Amino acid sequence: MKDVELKMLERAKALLQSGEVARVIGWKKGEFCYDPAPASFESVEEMENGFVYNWFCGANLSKYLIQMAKKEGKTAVFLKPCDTYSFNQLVKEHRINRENVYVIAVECLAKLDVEKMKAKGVSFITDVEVVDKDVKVTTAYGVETLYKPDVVLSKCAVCTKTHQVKDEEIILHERPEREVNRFEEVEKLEAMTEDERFAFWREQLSKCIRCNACRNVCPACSCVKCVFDNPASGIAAKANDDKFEEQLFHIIRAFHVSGRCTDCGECSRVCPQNIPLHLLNRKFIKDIDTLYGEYQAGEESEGKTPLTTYTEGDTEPNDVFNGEAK
Amino acid sequence: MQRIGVFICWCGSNIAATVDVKKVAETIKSEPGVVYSENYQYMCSENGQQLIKQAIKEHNLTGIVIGACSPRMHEATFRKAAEEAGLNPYMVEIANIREHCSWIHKDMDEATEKAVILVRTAIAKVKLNAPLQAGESPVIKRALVIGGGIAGIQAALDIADAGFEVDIVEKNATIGGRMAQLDKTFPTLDCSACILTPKMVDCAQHEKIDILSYSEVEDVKGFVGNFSVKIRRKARFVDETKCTGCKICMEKCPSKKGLNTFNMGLNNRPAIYIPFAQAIPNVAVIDPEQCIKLKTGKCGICQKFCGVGAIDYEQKDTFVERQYGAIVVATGFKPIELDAFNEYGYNDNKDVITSLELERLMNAAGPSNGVLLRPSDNEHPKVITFIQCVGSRDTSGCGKPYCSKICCMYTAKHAMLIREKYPDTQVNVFYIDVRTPGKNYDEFYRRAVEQYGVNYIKGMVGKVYNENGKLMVQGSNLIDNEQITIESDLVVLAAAIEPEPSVRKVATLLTASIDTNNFLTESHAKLRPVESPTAGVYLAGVCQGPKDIPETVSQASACAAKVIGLLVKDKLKTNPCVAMPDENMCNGCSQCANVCAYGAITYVDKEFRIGGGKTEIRRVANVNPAVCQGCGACTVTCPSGAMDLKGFSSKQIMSEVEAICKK
Amino acid sequence: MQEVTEKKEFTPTIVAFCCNWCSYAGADLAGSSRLTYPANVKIIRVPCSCRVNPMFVLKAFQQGADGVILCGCHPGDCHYVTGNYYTRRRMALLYSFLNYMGIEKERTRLEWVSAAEGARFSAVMNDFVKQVAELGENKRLTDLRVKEGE
Amino acid sequence: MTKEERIENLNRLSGTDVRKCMKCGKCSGRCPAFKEMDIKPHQFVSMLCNGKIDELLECEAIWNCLSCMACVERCPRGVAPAAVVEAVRDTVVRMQGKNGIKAEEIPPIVDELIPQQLLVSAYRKYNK
Repeated sequence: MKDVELKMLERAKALLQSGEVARVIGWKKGEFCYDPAPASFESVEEMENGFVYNWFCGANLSKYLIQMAKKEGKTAVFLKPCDTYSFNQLVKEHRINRENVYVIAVECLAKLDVEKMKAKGVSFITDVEVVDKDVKVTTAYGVETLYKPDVVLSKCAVCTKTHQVKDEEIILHERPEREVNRFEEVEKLEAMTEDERFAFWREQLSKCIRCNACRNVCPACSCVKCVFDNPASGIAAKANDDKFEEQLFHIIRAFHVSGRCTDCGECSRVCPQNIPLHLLNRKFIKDIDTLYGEYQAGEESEGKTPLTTYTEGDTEPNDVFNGEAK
Repeated sequence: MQRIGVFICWCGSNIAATVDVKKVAETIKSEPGVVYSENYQYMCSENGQQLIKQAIKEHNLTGIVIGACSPRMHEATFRKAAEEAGLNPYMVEIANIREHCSWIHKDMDEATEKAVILVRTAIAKVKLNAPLQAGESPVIKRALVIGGGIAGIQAALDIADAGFEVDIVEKNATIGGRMAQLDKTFPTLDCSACILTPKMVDCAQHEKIDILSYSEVEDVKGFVGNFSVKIRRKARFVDETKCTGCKICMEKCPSKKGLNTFNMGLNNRPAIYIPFAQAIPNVAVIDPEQCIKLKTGKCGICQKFCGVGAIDYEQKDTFVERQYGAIVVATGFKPIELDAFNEYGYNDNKDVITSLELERLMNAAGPSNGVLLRPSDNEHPKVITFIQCVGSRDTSGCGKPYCSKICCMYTAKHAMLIREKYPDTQVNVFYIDVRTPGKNYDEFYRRAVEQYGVNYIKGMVGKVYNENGKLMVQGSNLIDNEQITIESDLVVLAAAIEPEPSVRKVATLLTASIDTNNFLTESHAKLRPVESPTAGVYLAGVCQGPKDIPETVSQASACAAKVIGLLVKDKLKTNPCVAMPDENMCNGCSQCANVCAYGAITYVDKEFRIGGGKTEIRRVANVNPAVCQGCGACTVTCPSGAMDLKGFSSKQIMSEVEAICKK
Repeated sequence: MQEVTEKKEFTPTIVAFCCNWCSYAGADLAGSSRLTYPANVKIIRVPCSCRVNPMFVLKAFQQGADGVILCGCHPGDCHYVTGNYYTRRRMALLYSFLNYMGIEKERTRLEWVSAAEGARFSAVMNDFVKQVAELGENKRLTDLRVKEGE
Repeated sequence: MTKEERIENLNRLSGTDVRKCMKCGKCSGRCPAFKEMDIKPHQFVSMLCNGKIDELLECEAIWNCLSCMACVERCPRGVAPAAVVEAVRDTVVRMQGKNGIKAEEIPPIVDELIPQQLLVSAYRKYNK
């Protein structure tokens, strides 16, 4: 990982120095190795002082480009495979002007979830090294080894995504190909009874503190003004309005991003209450796949989404439950 | 402060028998915002309307609710009454307490309770109504007709006769279209040219008609009443204003091996040509693919011989931009390609021809001067076999799923004409069904059988093959349950017809919808059959669906009537209940334009203040109120809720929901 | 009114969204043909079924509706050419999703009713009311979150 | 098996929708075995459609059909008359009761690459 970071740093500095780009969007060192944050770097000095790319850089940088790419000059950005889908989707929706962005595709061999590591009893982490499936964690107390699949971010656990867009790439280690079923959890829920599903979601959504972190991080939730902040929508709701708004919020949010959600998994990553929000979006994705043919948002940067098109023989809503769906 | 007036109608006993109207009016009086509540026997009557008008004036009402019959019945009546009393007509809401209440419930308490809720719901909505003004847009008094076949010609003549300017854009060098290629027409057997060419001449001489031949529509902007169209005038290499149509160039041109497309490629024509004798305009055109001068730079013979100096090898495509109030699409059809039907041997045997080729072979101005000779050896064919439904009614993927409609009749015509002219010829027709709905059509077909002795065989051909120079047509005779092989000299295929392929581009430019077979979609299959869903665009002829000449002409005249009806207006009133985006919230994501069936939504870059004295440029949606039909599809697809529908706003509908659910 | 409902057996509140051109006219025809259906069905007129935002459906449930039914022109007959095709996709996904969250699937429905199908409109409403009445009161959506102190 | 079940079975075995037939007769128009067949290809389709299966099960034509599939190739409506012939043939063979091979056993041993004709001739050869 260090080698990748050095290569990235070197390229970013060169791009800034030559004036090809005015700024670079990347990750900035935090207080610890496990809390890097998205940041914009405008000079070589800033890069040298703060840039980092390590096993904890899970954040999707695409959404920041909506604002950054409007600025004077070109903006360079480091995008992991999953981030490129969000990027394409935003280009499709005219939120990012592709010409203003220089995309550097960077390798990703899955990112780690510090919460999961802490849950394994590891604390005071100072450094992390990954060799194959072993995560060697250096802590204040010594070195411990964790099994990588146990501690990767949920979104990485089922990721098979590849770079959809790039102007250049920095890939030093190939990611082994694999087959996973990202709908496994959704299928599990579908197999439950109505009552069990209700109990599941009631438990999960009861945890919501309406912090809006999911909305703020979501690249699809990038409205200039959110419908929940719009008094004319009839559903405007202040945070912590303790009535019905929470469910309404999550259902409507999931509907609004349906057909546009790239399944980047950021919502679940940032949720402070660990609500598996991605399972909401994934249900829509799964239904779209089965009813209207497989569709992956963000594979293309133009065209229509499944909800803005139709065929004359589409499944009837009442038949979705009868098992008559195609 | 809102001042709502409520008027409960008895509708004689229609409502009053099951709904306690007085109780409803009384209960509603205590609703917040309601300052007047009354009931009356017949609200829609002159007196009832007077009551409403008076109340509006006396009580200074800002909105009214009428509890009465369905809004589909009298909404317009009450809106008009409100307007006459000085209240904006869109400040009126109807609570349907007849069809949706008194007529379906028997219990008085139950019906009265429901009526109260329905009136409350209407009150909740009217409180959020905003006064709306029907917009106005000017009408440019000029029409465009795309396609110069019989449909386009008829539409143009009718519109021009009413006194409006019309332009015909025709992609070929002459107008006339497919009908000009036909020999005779069913069921009367008049000569096609004899009835068509006078109309072509009328077009050319009409002071209101401008024919833009050898031209194509390149771009369309605007909307009903106000289209702006860019037209490409393809280079003819001949000055249209100078050419006299003397044809000396055709005589002298050394490059004579071009396929004569007017004669379906059955003979040749020179590189400079006039498509046929009665072409309009009667002006030559040079085929740049064939012209030696244009290909190699050497030759120039036509220029030397042209007495008026009309030849211009340097000519380039030019563009004209014109404004129109209405557009008629009449792009016509072509027979399908037969490559997928190997079994009929069309590509392998010269003597297997299509019906349109037969038209040319029979035509006096055709390649054989009207003498029916078969293409391979110019001999008189003695046995001619027709095959119907070649590619029509075909769901296997090779052909078209629809019936081409005209083939049964023209085949009967061909069979009859051949038997009349050459009585020694045996004529067979393989058919699946014979379809002859139309005045004098079945009589015509029966005449072919009974009077002219045409041999109709119920069954389909499985294979046409060549054996010792004879065409063997093998097929089934289902009535006799046998398989037969007919030795034939000429085989004629009734190829399915399909819309002229250029219609796709035209449809895209006009945002007119098109079906899976590339036929343009009409606005309503029964009641608006000549209008495209795109306002101001009308459909004539086969571009909308298979049809014969009389039907095409009727549709073209119907189009003309619609166009005239539009062009006589100076201004168009637009439906004010249209979509309207809140630019401050619009993401410019294009989701709404993706679902708009009318192409009413475009995007503009606009500058917005973002605080701190700064501004930013954002792409935002823009709805053209003259084009929007107010369906609301865009409002749901908009994630930010920036798009809303006037008259049916999200807040209005939600307030209705609330009023209904309130317990 | 409160008393009345308590005395009688449970009567569900049903919100029906009907498109102006087909289903609303179908409801009118049911009325002029005197084909009864329960009074607890209340109709909201919308220009096209595609005007119905999932938010309206949720709002109805939130406000205490026990069932929501959406009616539009038959596919291919939409007054606005393609509107109901979008409705069909949106509602298929929404209904499936609500059920995924544990909301009884019998509470949501979509029916195509033409202006000529007055009898069908009435039959559909009777059937839907019966179906929702069997389920009882709609509690799940309001209960999807555990209230404070519970 | 009742008659209805048998009809349904034939429809299922043939895998073709006989109601799509528009009675054009193109199948019989190019059938090389037409003369030998006592029931013609187009009749197979219409008779199954009309439920006249007793005649079909007794006919000789099922042994004359060459399975050349010309009728399938030609049909403008995507109906497969040869598949109906084959379905009848299969049914007759199974009814003979002396199957060297059970119908249930076929799916796992059939290789997709084996031509249909070969299977049919194998049927005939090993079942008589």
